[in-house]
Amino acid sequence: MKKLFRLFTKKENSEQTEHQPTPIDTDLPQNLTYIKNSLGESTDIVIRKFKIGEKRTVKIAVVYTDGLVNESTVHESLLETLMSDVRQTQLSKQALNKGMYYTVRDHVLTAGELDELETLDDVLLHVLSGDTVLFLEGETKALCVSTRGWQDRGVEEPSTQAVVRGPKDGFTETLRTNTALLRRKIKDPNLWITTQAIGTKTKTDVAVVYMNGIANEKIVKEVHKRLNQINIDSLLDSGYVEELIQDETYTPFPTVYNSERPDSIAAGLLEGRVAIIVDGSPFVLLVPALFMQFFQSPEDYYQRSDFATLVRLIRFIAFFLALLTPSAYIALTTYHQEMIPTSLLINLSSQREGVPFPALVEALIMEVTFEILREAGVRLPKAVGSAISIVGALVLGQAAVEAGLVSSAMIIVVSLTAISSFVSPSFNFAISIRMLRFLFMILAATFGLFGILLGLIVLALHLASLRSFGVPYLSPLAPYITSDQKDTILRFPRWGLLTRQRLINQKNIDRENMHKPKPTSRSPKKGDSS
Amino acid sequence: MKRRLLLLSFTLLFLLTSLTGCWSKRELDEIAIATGLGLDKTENGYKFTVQIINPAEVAAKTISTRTAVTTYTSEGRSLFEALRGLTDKAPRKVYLSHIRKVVFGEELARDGISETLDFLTRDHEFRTDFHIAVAKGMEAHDLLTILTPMEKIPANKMYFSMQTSSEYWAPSLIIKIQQLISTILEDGKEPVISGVYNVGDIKRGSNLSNVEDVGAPTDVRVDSLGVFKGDQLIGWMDQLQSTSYNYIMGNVKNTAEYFECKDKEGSITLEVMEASSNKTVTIKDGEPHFNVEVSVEGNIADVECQIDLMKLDTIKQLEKHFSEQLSILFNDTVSDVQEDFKSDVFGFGDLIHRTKPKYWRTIKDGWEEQFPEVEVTVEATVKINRTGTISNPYEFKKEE
Amino acid sequence: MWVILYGVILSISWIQIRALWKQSLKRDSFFYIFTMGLSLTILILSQLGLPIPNPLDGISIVYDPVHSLFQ
Amino acid sequence: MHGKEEINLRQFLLFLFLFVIGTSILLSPSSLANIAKESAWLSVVVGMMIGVAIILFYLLISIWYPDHNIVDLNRLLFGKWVGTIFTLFFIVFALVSAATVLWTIGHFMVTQMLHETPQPFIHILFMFVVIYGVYLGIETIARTSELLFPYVVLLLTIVFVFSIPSMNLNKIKPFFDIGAQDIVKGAWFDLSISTFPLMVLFMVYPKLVQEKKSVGKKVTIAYILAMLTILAATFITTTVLGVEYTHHHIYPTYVLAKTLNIEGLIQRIEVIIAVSWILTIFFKLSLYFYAAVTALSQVLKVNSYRSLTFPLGIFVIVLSLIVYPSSIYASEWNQTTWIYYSATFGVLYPLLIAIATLIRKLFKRS
Repeated sequence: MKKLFRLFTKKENSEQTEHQPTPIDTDLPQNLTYIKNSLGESTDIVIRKFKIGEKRTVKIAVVYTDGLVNESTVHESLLETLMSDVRQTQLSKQALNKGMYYTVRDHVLTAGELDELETLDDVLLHVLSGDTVLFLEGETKALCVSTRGWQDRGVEEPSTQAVVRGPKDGFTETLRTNTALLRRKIKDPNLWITTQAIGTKTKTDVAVVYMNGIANEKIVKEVHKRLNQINIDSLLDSGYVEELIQDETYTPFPTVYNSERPDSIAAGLLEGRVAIIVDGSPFVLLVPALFMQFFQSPEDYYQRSDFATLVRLIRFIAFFLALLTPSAYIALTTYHQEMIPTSLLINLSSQREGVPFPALVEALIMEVTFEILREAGVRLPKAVGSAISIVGALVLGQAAVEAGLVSSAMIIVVSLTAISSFVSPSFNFAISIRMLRFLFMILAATFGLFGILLGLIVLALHLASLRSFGVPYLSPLAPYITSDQKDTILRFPRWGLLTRQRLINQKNIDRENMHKPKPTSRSPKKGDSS
Repeated sequence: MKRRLLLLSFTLLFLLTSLTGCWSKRELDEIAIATGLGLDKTENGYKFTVQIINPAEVAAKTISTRTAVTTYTSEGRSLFEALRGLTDKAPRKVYLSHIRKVVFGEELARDGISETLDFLTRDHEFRTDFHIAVAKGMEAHDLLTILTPMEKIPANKMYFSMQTSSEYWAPSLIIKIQQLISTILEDGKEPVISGVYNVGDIKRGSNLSNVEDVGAPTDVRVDSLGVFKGDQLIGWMDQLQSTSYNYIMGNVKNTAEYFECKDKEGSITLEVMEASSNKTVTIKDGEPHFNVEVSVEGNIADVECQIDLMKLDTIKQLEKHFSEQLSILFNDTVSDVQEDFKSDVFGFGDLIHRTKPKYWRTIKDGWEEQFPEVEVTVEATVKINRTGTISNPYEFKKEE
Repeated sequence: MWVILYGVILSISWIQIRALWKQSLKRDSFFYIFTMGLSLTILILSQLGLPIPNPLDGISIVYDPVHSLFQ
Repeated sequence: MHGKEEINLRQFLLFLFLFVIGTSILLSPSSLANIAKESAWLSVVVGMMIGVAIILFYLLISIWYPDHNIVDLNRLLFGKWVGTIFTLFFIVFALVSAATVLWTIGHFMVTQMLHETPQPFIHILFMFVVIYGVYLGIETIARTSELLFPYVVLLLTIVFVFSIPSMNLNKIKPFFDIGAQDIVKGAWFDLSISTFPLMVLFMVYPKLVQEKKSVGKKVTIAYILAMLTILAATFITTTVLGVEYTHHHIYPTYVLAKTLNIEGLIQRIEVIIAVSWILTIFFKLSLYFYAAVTALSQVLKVNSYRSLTFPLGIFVIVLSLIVYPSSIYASEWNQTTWIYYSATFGVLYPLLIAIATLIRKLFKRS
């Protein structure tokens, strides 16, 4: 980590020396030439020159990027106003006396967001972000009008983390849409959003969102600190940010949570977590992320609490199944046959008659085959993908058994593992289980259950050593916090969930303070007393 | 730095384990699962017989002409030597954790089994859940070669029939190794081991044709108990004695008890549902007196003589009659054991040890001689709970 | 097998010592090398089948009188 | 990156529990059945009563010196030279204990589960895990103990509960037949394995016990619960297996789990005992090792104890390979030397500290 930071600081220094901002020149053509040259005369840059004023004496140029701007805004509220409306209106002399620049700035432009720019580098940045920039002859400042408006995907149902019950909207690639989605859920002045641009080349907007007063200030500061330390040329997805700000690089476990679902992020914000939205990525990050969080789906809170608890338990079972089934099979069949009931052992051993590989190799073959199929299923076009993977699995599985390459019990083991690994509501968590599975298989093949157990101890030690933005990864299990158990493995009814997690926010613990509404009581006396 | 170091060390460790490990590994197709073990005495050591499963045959869905089990025999000066001697006969390493049945040949049992018990508990592959039996009047080797119908694995057949009969039939008894060893080790207690013997021709029994017959002419029976003194077999109890033994020891769970009708022709059979025994010892004039109370509860299962079951009086009479009959049987058994075997299989000495430790210390050394002379009274009480689904027996007219 | 183990031990030690050296913790690295050298020497000696004095025997000698006192 | 490491009282109590049941749960029943025969369980009860007094004594010392761990304490009370020698003795004690514990786990694995695997490699693998844990720090180990503790309890409960049907109280009759001398002997043996080494725990983390007012009560309860677990193990093994059979086995609790068979449903579950035992022993070994490493690093005045973890870990492996030539040597040594050796540190040394403290106070007054 330290080394990583050192790397960044070095870069920053070298960057600063070579960069000197160019001021805007009074000469309009020179400015335009500079812009043209800087952008290599790119064809999507539109430069429109014309003259305005009563006598058409003032030269003016409008620069914008085709495709990034909202054409109608540019035409209606910029070009039209400047070219025709200004002439028709009678402006007071006082206004005109100040100079054309101020007239345009204060009286003419009807756009909502207006900026003044002083350097050509800023101009370039704004033009490339979708703003429209106005140059006036003889001025050292340029006016920048926000005309951003491009084709985007629109709010759709998220493709990951699907739920049966619950909101179906998902984040999109546009930062503003995403913040708006959050604002729509939390209409509170304490929802604070700060934005900064990261990436020397991509200049990607990164927004840090948190609930002021609920989020732990230390964590907010830490997030800002880590974001400021990022110095990278490009930031194409929130995955970049995740990798750059996570506490621990060498761990298979995600210490940053990501979600496509505004409801899930909003819930996290209300718990006191900090969200990081990266422009261009529908996956919003949430920190601190704890181990238990990856077993929780937003749907848990929309279903009845007893059912949600059951489902969480099933996810736990699936976690262990996905992690340990192949290794336990290997350990039991090659080391601890005394633990298998006799009749089962006879069945297993009759299946293994004639299988040429040791159990480990057999398991590895099948697991790797499955991983290949899975990867192929993701990459193939949707129409063929599912068909090919199903056929591949069936044919390969069936044929492999019939050809005597693997035993049929192994097929069951592999399929059980595969299915279990998809139960986790979080995709990136499932990946870590899949990786660890292979290590456990090797351990099982060398030391049997002893190896598996030692592997589990190492895993537990590793998990216990992790922290996510200062919060121990395994909390509230270790360190154990009794009051937080209500929403960890169990999901208490909503009336039991009136406090926030201890370690994430230390100050503002109580969520709400109210009594459970009771059905109108039949005997008025009782009702009065409560 | 720290991270990278740990990462490296664990990669290397994995490398280490994967390159070098697998010492204790046994693939399933490299082991021969043994289910039965027979131990016999030979002139200069032991004969070691294992019954090995042929998994493909046991799990097979089609009928084949090969047997589901195979037996291998080897001889050696010690049991472990004999076991290792098997390796040049059996194609795979014999795996002993799934043994269901260990059978001692009668000759070996008479000579003493303690040396074999050491091997059976010292070797880590043996578990403790197998049944122990003595092949009555034959070699264990012969017994293990008999093929049985229904259950493809003969050792399993013995295991399961013993399991069921110990629950539903008084004479049989399950003995496990831990029980056996504790009994031999502890003072004032001698073990019994159930006997296994064959009916029908042994030669025929080892042929597949035996199980192709509906009646399976050769089969294995499990209903008798061998009496031990120390670790040596000294004799066999017959079926009645075995039953009484189990009653006195409180081993009976559920059985059938046959009684002659009093004053009338025919019989009544009692389905015993619960039986318990309570042993007490009193010391009079420095001599121990044992009193055993056996209480039996049951239902009437089968009435073959004409009595009026609907009268409370009849039931009471029956209870009294049964109690007397059983008491006589039990007392006879105890005195028979005292006379014939002189072996304290009932654990009377142990009873003194547990309840009167000080007195025990004084008689401990002479207990063996004292046992045949001690006074034992067994008292049985029978209680009838129900009379089955019909009340009085049908009065069918019998054609003379 | 043992060769691989030595390889693992030595490579881990190499990384750790280098790290300590870089942080200029000379005292640490000296004791590191010392204890590791000691451990490895004993390990190699015991591998070669040389009789290593068992510390427990030494402790036993000290406590034997105590034991006989209580007996 | 790592400041002063601290663990909370709950974690300390877990350590105490795991430390007490660590080796004893599998080893004690056998030796106790040998020493105290039918009254083995009584020995544990007696041991528990003495043990409560002993740990309260440890607690008292750590309340006297909340900011001093064993190295500081030695230096403070006995001066630089004598103190350092005492500390070195302590380090040797911790290292030897760690090595014997490691040997025990290796021997158990080799005799019961991995028959053909060379024992050194089991030591190496296990010790590498311990080194990793100690390297990550005591906080991490504490959190891990919180994570794994429920499993230890669950697994032990399963074995104990399912053994109840096969218990036969007659097997531990006659009660009180054995002389008081043998019961005390058994109690002493039990204490030497479970309680005296606890001194290590109290001496390394004296700070913890300051945390709350009811600390004495909590520590006592945790200790009694741990001893009750050992009592349960001893009681159940002797009542199920019988005294003779118990003492003829090296690991009777494992044999107990082997004999379990509930209607064919729950059977072949001895691995449960192995798992819970390996887990508890992992913590016991880690704590011994941590104590040794931190004490040594303090004596040598090195920058961080982490730099010594790996070489000292290798040293423990080497030591574990030579400490016990055989299991007979082990049980012999445990019964003739260890009981005095651990008592030296568990009883004599705390007494010495108490006396030194009193003398100091007297001097200060005058």
